[in-house]
Amino acid sequence: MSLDVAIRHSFGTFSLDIAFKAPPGLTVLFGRSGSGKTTIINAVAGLFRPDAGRIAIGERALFDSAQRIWLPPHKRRLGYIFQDARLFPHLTVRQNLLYGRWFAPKSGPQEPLDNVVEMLGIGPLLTRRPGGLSGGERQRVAIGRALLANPRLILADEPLAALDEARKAEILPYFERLRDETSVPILYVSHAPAEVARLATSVVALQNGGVARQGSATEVLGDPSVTPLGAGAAGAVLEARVTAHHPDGLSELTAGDLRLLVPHVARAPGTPLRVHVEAQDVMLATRRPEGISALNVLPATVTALRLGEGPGALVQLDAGGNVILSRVTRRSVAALDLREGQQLYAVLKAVSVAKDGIAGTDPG
Amino acid sequence: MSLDVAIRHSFGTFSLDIAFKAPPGLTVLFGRSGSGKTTIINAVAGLFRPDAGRIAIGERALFDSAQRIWLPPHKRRLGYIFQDARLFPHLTVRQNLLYGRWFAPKSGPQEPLDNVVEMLGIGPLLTRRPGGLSGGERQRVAIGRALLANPRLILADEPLAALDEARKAEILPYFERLRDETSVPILYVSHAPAEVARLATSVVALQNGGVARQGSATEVLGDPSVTPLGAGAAGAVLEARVTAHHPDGLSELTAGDLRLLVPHVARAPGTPLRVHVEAQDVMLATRRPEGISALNVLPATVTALRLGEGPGALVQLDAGGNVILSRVTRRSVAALDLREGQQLYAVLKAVSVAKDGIAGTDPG
Amino acid sequence: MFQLSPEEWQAVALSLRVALWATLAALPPGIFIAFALARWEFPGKQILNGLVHLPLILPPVVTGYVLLLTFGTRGPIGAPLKEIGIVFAFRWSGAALAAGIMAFPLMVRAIRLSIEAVDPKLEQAGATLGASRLWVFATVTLPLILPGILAGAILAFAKAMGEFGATITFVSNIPGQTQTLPSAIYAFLQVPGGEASALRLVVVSVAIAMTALMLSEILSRKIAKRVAGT
Amino acid sequence: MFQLSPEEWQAVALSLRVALWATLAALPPGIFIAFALARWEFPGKQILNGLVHLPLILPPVVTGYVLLLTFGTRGPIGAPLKEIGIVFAFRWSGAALAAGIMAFPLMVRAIRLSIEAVDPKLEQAGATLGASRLWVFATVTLPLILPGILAGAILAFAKAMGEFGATITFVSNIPGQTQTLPSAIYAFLQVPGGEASALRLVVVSVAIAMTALMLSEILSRKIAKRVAGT
Amino acid sequence: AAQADDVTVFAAASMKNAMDEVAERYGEETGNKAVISLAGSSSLARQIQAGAPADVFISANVGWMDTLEEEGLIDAESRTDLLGNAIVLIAHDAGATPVEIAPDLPLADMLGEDRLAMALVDAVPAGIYGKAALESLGLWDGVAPKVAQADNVRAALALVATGEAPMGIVYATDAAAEPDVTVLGAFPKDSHPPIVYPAAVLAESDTPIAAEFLDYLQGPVARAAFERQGFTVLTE
Ligand SMILES: Nc1ncnc2c1ncn2[C@@H]1O[C@H](COP(=O)(O)OP(=O)(O)OP(=O)(O)O)[C@@H](O)[C@H]1O
Ligand SMILES: Nc1ncnc2c1ncn2[C@@H]1O[C@H](COP(=O)(O)OP(=O)(O)OP(=O)(O)O)[C@@H](O)[C@H]1O
Ligand SMILES: [Mg+2]
Ligand SMILES: [Mg+2]
Repeated sequence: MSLDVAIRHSFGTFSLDIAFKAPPGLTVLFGRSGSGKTTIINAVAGLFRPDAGRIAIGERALFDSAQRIWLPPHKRRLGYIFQDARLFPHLTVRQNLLYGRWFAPKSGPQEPLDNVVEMLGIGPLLTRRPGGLSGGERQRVAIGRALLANPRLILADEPLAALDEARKAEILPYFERLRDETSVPILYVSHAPAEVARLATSVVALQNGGVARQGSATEVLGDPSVTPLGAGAAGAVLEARVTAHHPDGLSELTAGDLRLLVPHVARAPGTPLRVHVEAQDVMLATRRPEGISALNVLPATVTALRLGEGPGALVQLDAGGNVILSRVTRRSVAALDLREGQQLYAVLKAVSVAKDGIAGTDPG
Repeated sequence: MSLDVAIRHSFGTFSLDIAFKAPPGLTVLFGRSGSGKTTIINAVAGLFRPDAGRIAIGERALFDSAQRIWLPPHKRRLGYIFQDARLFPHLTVRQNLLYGRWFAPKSGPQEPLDNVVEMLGIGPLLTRRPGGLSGGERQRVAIGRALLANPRLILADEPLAALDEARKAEILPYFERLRDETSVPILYVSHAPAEVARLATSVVALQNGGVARQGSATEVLGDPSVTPLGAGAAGAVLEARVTAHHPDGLSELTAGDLRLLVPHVARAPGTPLRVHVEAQDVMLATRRPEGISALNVLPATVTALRLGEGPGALVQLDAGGNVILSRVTRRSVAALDLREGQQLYAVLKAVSVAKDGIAGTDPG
Repeated sequence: MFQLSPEEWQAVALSLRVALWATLAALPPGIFIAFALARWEFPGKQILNGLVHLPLILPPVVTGYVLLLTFGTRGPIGAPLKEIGIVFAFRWSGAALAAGIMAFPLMVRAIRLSIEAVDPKLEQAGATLGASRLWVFATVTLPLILPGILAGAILAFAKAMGEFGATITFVSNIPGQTQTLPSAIYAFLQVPGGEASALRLVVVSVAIAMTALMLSEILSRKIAKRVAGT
Repeated sequence: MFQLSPEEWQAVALSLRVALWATLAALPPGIFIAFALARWEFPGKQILNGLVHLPLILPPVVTGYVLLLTFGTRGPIGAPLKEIGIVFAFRWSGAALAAGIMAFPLMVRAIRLSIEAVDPKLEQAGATLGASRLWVFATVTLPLILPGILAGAILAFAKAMGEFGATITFVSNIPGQTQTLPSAIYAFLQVPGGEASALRLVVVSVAIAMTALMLSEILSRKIAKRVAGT
Repeated sequence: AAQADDVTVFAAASMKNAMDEVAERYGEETGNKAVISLAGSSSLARQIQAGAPADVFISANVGWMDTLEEEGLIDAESRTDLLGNAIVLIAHDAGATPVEIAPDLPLADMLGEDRLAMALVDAVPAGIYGKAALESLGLWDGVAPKVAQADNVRAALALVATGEAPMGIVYATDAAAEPDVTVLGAFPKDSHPPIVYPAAVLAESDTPIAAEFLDYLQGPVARAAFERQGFTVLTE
């Protein structure tokens, strides 16, 4: 189900005027601090009523100022993970987690409590009250509470910001599963390029209360002309598929005509996968290098070349039908005499691809 | 001034028993969610009184259970950036920022309000009250409030967690300056490898209420046997110095006998710099590769080789007197027949070094 | 000195009954009105607020007199109520009514203050999880204002134990039926030599109220501890 | 109907003065005791708490009598105070004292509830920034409990406007000096046919209290809005 | 009354001691029960106006009984002036010398800067009688600004007993029982309207023992009890 959002509102000096359509799957909202992300999420949740606009899931309008429709929050079947956890201080962690259950229809699939508790590592906290929890513990309970409410729309406002890398790595796959295996639309705020690349079906970049750019993750991250996540985050997203697992712990993926080796991926052969290849991890070589540790040496053609204002340049390549980006210095552009149409090799380390770009990767 | 912390405390099921010495500069506390970071910081701040132990800055004891010393928080001259911002809701942003000034001694250097406001980008918020601020705005005001209190000890509990990358890039240099130019000890909690690598003078890794490892940033991040930040974060920290700026926007650094090219660094020649080289960004080649975009091809010798349990391996190299780490696959170890003592080349892209590893880098 | 006469025991028992019922009966409307005043905007809100405070402002005799006129068996409210078998005039229930009304402003203020202190963000969180307004109130607001309700109830109880002017004016001072401790104390003070007897009753009355106060403090501390979380 | 006699005007003016002073004078100790009860643990805390509630529990006459015995010119507190020129007996100041004491429990409860609602984490933040306990109180706690202080003050004011029993027992009823509105109303109600005159004064009294109530609501809303932040 | 053999008596609070004793003796002698509700005369009268379930009313205030009679709320036949009382001038000072209360009494000078304690002079019977007496003696104008009016005569007595006011005007019954005051003198009987406590059966009373109890109040047992409290019994 897709989510349609078009709202206008003004708070004194700040005014919001945005419209976007979130396709089924996970839509990442990003933008700098104060750009209006939480405000949008609150409007979708019904916690805040914009001056004008329309918000709808599929055909069902949650809010429509023209038709005077306003569905109160409790009828929206939400799972909202707040930026500030907002746990109920008088309930135990377990009661907090099960709070939404009291109100959710009893029919339909229910995520078992134990699964969620285990994924979040909050088993030992169940009988405690939120008062003494650490920041990250709070955040995890808040995630659990939202997920266990059997929501038909998930709103996640920087859900992983307070967590350590290892914990993030445990929770991210869960969001991937939600995205891939359920039809629940997810609106997800994040500042972390790794999360965006890994999770986003679609990306909405906000700036000063307006939509600066919107598109699929591949488009937004792969467009050398926008670097909404900062120059460091430009990269390509490849739609790949697991083809084989090698005995030495490597997995083989295919994306178009391309064959990629990456550290073991815990998915069955045939599973489709998204692979985020950051532009800065891609080295270019005019002849096939030999005796090097990088396992992926991909024949490619330069399709676009964009010199930045600083010392860098972004090179867009076609490799076996995939768009790949490479970030190099201007000096290398000159040294290698890079031109559009040029045939060369893109060199990519297996471990770089695995860094955070693949679901289910075993951090070796 | 150095900070000595040794405390023991138990909360029901969780018990804390740690001792470490934070040398002058910035000490990063890290550890998984719930490992006791905030508890330690609170004890240093005097917000929480451990069962037993001693906390001292230089020779001055803040707390000593044996000698029954207990300095109340307001006498500790702190700048505490709380994990939850804790702004005063009844004061405007400006009043919040200046709150500590009322109580700080009027003598001594005072950071001008305007500098901090500009760095944090909170100028337009000054007359507002915290009620309507966004999560990141709150966090920034909280940072400003702590810094403006003229503290003699800074405690920062995940200060940048809620901020976007661009904003982080603006604030990080400020902490570097505090670390390098003042004698104020800083205790800094972070989960982000980039922050740790860039800021830490010393690192204390916590696990379940105990110190798992402690050492200088170079030691902890450079030790292939510990990967407390996750395998992806292993890397070397080079103590370099700016030697030249090239007209094409590249800067040249020297670290030992090594010469490194990186995108422009806004520091005068001669300035010492810390460079974080992540293991996964270092490619190995048995012969000098030619016609490649990577600008840094460094002759190196394998000094240690550690095969992980997964498909990866960590290779420790000596390059011109520097320790460098490289993460490669086992398959490459076999293909290149890597052995200790082997001479080879470490290949490093200029843009990879710049990613987040250098102070004052202009994100090209 | 602490020999109480059977009549005095009656007065003790009656005062307890009156104060308890006054408190219990005032709680539901008290909570409701406190909530309305704290969270809703509606026309006539200021008037409601004024009405609630009225018994505080008026001399108790006036309140008692107004009660007598309206809830008396011939009054505009008392008469129809009598038809359906509810009589307040000159019954202990009337004493409870008077005490409840006198205590009402205190209770409402205390509860209102605690409702205003509840972070609406928590209530919003409840709503996003599917709880309707009523459920949010029952599962989030109510548990969080328990200390305030307790404070309101104990204030009301203490006030009801001490209430005298309105009660004696409304339901008179009939031993065994409407003679509460304060009325009995009053009667003793009206005659020579009654001071010692009055003092005994004062001590009993204070002892009861102090016990209630102490219990409420303990309970309230328990609730606060739970919410602080351990 | 609204022609008030000069004496009645005096009573109006006096009631206002008494209620205002009672409220103002009760505020500092009220805030202090509320803070002590909310945040400190000390021996005798329960006793202090009980003492504060005492005027609520005791029949007002008893409170008035106790005041007479202690603050009278020959009482253990009144006598030394007289030496230094402070006399309460038969003075408007005595009426204010009685009204203040009767209103004290209401005020303390309201303020205590708001103190308990202040997040100690904010106070901790103040302490880390160098503010001593007293400064934290003045710059963090106090501004945050303003609505509670206001609520406490308005409750006290209303109570003081309506207080009668303790006042008349302590300072009696001297027109122009200690005759407050409630005393005047009471006097009218004692004689047959005095209801109309009493009603006039009741209306005046209610009008004053309602005005105060309304002002406090407006003020309190303003404070709340500032804190909510815009 | 709630039961056939119960009689509910609304009596002025100042009669408590005597009424308690009478009711007890009445109960012992007849097996019936007299329930005594004690409050201010004005409260009781208003309650009777509002339909209180009382059988007998004894007022300390003639005015209220008159009002009830005009409204037909009492059985006028049964009305009788039960008790009489006197008002006296009292002083706190134990050694004070008695005075004769006459028009030449320098009451204002005796008070000096201090107060004369009385019950409310326009509202409470003892105050009303006292004011009338002072007026008829020509003393009122001199002392009026010095009068401290209490809400009832017992409170006025307390003001003198504690010494807060050096002098006061109260009932003889109250003065007699208070050790901390000295009676300076009684007001002449003719200086004020007669002080009487009228009693009557209420019109709505449906119990025959109401009249019986009213009779009992005029009998020897009651007389002894009333006299012991210092009242004058007006009935034969
Ligand atoms: N009052 C308390 N009672 C019981 N356990 C407590 C209490 N306070 C803290 N803890 C526990 O102590 C542990 C350490 O908490 P702390 O806040 O120091 O963690 P942290 O390292 O800061 O974690 P995070 O990264 O999630 O903020 C947590 O497991 C927490 O639940
Ligand atoms: N009630 C209000 N009055 C005035 N301005 C407001 C109000 N609420 C929000 N704003 C402003 O609207 C802007 C958007 O806020 P919002 O919380 O949506 O930001 P955000 O994108 O979530 O930022 P962050 O990443 O920091 O959480 C902010 O600048 C904020 O200050
Ligand atoms: Mg936000
Ligand atoms: Mg923490």
